[in-house]
Amino acid sequence: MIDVRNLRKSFGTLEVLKGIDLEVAAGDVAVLIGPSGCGKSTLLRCLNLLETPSAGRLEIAGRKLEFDGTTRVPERQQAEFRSATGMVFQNFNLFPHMTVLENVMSGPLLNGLKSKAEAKKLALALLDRVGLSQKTDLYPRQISGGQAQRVAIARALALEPKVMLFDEPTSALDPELVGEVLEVMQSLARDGTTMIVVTHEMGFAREVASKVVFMEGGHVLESGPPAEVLGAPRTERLRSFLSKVEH
Amino acid sequence: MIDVRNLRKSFGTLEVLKGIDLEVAAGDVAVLIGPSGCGKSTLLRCLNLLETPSAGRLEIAGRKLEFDGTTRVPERQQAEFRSATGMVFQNFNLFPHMTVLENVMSGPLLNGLKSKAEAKKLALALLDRVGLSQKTDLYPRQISGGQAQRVAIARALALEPKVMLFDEPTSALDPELVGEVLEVMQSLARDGTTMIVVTHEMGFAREVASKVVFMEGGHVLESGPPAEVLGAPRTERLRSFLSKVEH
Amino acid sequence: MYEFDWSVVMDPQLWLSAVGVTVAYAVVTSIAGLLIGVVLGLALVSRIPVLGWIIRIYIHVFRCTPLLVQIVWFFYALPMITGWTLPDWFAAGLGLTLYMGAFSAEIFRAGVISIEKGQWEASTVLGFSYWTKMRHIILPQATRRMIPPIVSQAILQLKNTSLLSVVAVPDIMYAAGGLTMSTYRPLEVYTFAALLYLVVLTPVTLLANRFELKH
Amino acid sequence: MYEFDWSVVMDPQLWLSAVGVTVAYAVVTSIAGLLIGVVLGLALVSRIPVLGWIIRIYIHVFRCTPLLVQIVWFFYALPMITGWTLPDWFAAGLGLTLYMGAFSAEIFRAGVISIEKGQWEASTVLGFSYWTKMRHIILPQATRRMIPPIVSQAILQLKNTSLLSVVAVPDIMYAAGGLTMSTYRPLEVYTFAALLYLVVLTPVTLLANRFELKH
Amino acid sequence: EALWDKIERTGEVTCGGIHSYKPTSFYTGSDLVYEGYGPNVCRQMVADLSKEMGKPLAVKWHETTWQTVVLDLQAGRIDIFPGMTATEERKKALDMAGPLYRMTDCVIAGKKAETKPTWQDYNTPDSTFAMVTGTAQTNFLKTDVPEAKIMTLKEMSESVMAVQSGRADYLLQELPICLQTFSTAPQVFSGYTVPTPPAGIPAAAGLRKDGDGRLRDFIQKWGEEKRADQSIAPLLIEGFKAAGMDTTKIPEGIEF
Ligand SMILES: Nc1ncnc2c1ncn2[C@@H]1O[C@H](COP(=O)(O)OP(=O)(O)OP(=O)(O)O)[C@@H](O)[C@H]1O
Ligand SMILES: Nc1ncnc2c1ncn2[C@@H]1O[C@H](COP(=O)(O)OP(=O)(O)OP(=O)(O)O)[C@@H](O)[C@H]1O
Ligand SMILES: [Mg+2]
Ligand SMILES: [Mg+2]
Repeated sequence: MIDVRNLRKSFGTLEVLKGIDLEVAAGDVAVLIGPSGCGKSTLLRCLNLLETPSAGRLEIAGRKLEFDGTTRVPERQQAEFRSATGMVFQNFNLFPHMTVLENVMSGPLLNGLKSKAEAKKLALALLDRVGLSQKTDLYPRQISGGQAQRVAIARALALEPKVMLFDEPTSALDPELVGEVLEVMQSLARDGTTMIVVTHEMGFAREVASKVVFMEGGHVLESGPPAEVLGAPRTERLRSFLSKVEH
Repeated sequence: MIDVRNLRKSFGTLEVLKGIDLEVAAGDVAVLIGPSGCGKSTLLRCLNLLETPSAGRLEIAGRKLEFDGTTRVPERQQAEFRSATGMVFQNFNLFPHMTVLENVMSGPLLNGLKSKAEAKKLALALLDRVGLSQKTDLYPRQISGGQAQRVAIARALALEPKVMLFDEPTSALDPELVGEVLEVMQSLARDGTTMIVVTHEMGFAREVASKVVFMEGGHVLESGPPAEVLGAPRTERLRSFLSKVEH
Repeated sequence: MYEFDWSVVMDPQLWLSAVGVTVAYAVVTSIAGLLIGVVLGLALVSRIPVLGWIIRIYIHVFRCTPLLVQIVWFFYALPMITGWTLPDWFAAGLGLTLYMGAFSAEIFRAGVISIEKGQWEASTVLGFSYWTKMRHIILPQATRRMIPPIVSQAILQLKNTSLLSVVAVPDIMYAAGGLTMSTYRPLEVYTFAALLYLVVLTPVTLLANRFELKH
Repeated sequence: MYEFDWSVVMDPQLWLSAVGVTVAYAVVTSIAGLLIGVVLGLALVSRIPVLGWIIRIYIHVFRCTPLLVQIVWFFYALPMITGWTLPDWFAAGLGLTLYMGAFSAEIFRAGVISIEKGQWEASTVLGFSYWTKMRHIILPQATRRMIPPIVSQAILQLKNTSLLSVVAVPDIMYAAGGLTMSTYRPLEVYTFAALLYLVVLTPVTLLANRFELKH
Repeated sequence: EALWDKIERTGEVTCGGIHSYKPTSFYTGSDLVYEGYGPNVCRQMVADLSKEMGKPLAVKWHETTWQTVVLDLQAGRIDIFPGMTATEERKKALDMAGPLYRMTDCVIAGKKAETKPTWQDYNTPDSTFAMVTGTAQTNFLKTDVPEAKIMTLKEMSESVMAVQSGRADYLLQELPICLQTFSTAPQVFSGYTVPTPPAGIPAAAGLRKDGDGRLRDFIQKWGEEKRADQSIAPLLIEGFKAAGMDTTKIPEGIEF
């Protein structure tokens, strides 16, 4: 489903990704962990072209792109490539001037993919799935963070992406609200959605991930099944990281 | 050391604290837990008069204040009462235009309590204690969140308060950086500093607290030694809260 | 000691029509200027290479030269150079309009770039085209933030309308000048004129303040 | 077709002194106005009850009436009413100063309240007195944010200096008026005057832009 | 296109009117639209031009201000404006035809100053004159009353305020303006005089430079004839009367 080869990304003279290789099969849940600044967000943003990689190859759901530092992908092709992925941000980024329902409808509707009635039907189904069928007419400021994040997930799902990308989806939430979002993500995983998740929730990684990837300084240091990577870290760096994160 | 009796606080018509009783003995570490919006921050802010309580009695380190809804404590008396407590905020609130050293010196110096040389000596000692003697000349934007929070702790300690108040001191930090701040707090506890800590770090509560206080809807629902409160919650509400926070 | 004689300003007919002219010019040139501002602001935000520079120069020139000279230019210089005479009312308003346009392009640009990066990214990720983003996501949010600076600018615009009196547009200051010459009571006349501006502008500012408080 | 004759503006002596007068008035009244703004802004922020209202009314009146009338008031009306004649240069600058004062009080207030609540609370908790907070914590941070709006206002102030020509202060527009009357070449003269404003203001705006970018 | 040809083609002449500047020019809105001696002179010129051309000509009015009348002429919004002072410098920018008439200068004194009989009496640093930018009287003061201080302002109303507020002592104006001013606002001034020896500046008509000059030459000749037989005087006096002035107040022996 996803195949990343030797992906590099520099900001000016700062090389943030130093040749990343990553494979994620359809239906897999890959959890990305690593210290702050190691490039997790940058990697995720490269996958949907929010950042243009400096070098390397990307393949997602059969669409391929190759980069050599001068590549400029035309707008249309970018949009097409992007349509394979849905992304959920740390800060939800709901549209504050739209209701919950309008937020979820916005993707299919504003892209002209569905009629208003169809988009509404789909949105209502998705909101039901994330447990928010009661909140459709509220505005983002009227709901809790956990609910907002679930709306953001529904909004991304409305475009029926092949892969869902999550960038620390629970780290802006009150601890009591984290559970409800993780639960929704777990149910997506059960339904076979391919996902890449950046998170510090080790419980989620252990229970849900089919693959854990540990990044450090722009490299992938370790990757494999959670039992292996988390249970028996091979590098000192990962051992110390895990001990810190789990206090 | 701290004695709170029947403390109430309303914002307009919204009563946030509905009669809080709380006793903390010298050298004790009290951990406040409870769902978002239950009034934890408000209680802490009442203790140093950032909010003026609507009713009740406060006693900290021998200084007493009584409130009846019309009480206006004169500026001078407020400052005096406040000098018994030091506070550390979630967002550090370091002064961005001062170096780390200047931040720590600011309390004694700007209040005219110490000469520049004395203030500097004290600040250097405190920075050493929180493990930052290498960072004295950096500005807040140049250090990590964990370091910033340790500076904030040193800054509060520079006024030699009787009680330290912490309002979610680690919740704005990257998970990897939480540990270093908790460690500093633990060392303060070992040295016998009286502290009240609002936190979601259950590990810290279990290991360091001498008392855990569970608040809900403006009331104290349960309080006692951590083993009792966390190990054998009496109310259904606390049980469900703990299960959510610990996923 | 000067003895005031306020009877000289008691000419409701004169003032009413002067206030009408002032307000009409202010409103029309503000709206027209805003439209120009929207277009130029959008062009600035979208970073079209050469056009961006031209617009920046336009904004700079109109912000940094006296409005009076701009008015004189459009009223007199344009027809002299091009031999192409605009209707008086239009030529008179053109300078004011372009002046407002320059300032509101800036306000507009600032409003758009003040929208959090997250909103742009969220809409990019949803695959919206540039214009869909602008129209449905960014502009609805930016507009609310632009209202206070736009109102301030419109207030200045109303006061600037007084410069039109040099090209014989019978606004409040023109009426005041005329009345001064026929009564030799400049103090009473100008003070009363200032009062009229105050009366017109006070409700506008109160409304604007209320708007600002909401945010 | 009109034939331009630019030789009429070739009077470096005249323009140099006019630019000097313009810049001097702009700088001095801007600085004096800023000082007033600081004091009033501080008073506004500290919410002194009656004073607050008086200051708000002052700001409102000076923002919502034409600067021209304000200048006329201090130059002509004050002596007529009080029989008490201020020195010419002082009376001429007073209106401009108070005008700048009104606008900068607002800018100042906005700058102070834009500082995060956390900074206020952190300094309260450290037991700082009101003035210690202001002087050592809030003002150093607020000042940096106030620079861009202050510069914009100073630019407007420089252009507004042109109104001083009504009280015979020999600024750029006054020089332009005189030269126009002796040569009957208003187009060349006013265009050249606009150019002078542009030349004076361009470096100022470039500097201001650079400052803004840093934030 | 030459002014002459344009007028012949359109059958219209645009005169400039000033809204409120009694008795020189003021708006009435009646059939005549503008009254005062300036409009009177313009109307008469058009009437005589019509005879010369042998076809009827209509007068059209365009409102202008002292600050922009030059621009209005140059931009072609006005064809003829009588009442400007010709200088060599100005003739480079506008065509000037005249002199058409001459107005004697007078001095109005503010409340705190007193009138004096001769120009020499005013020639001290204690006299401050409030003048309007670029008027010929200002030049007269500079050359003939060099000791006096001059405060130059943009408009007449500002000069009046300067005297009212005591920032200046005197106004130097054309006689009719003195009369008008004094009768409109007697409380402001202590009096007026025509200082000796009488001085005055001849007024010309301004026209756009059209590189042709037929119209200018016509007005030049028109002015010479009218002045020679003083048949210009009734046009001026009628203007004074229309402004409500008491023409008997005009001192004896004043020529135009
Ligand atoms: N637009 C940008 N311009 C310049 N540098 C950038 C940019 N975005 C990210 N960086 C830098 O790239 C590095 C990696 O950033 P990234 O956000 O990918 O880290 P991360 O692993 O997601 O960290 P965190 O856990 O803190 O979110 C950091 O040093 C960051 O400062
Ligand atoms: N200044 C204020 N004005 C009005 N309401 C306030 C104010 N401060 C707090 N509140 C309200 O008081 C209630 C308690 O707030 P408080 O911040 O004490 O909760 P908390 O327990 O600290 O929650 P959290 O875990 O989210 O920090 C909330 O409903 C909040 O909206
Ligand atoms: Mg990240
Ligand atoms: Mg809180």
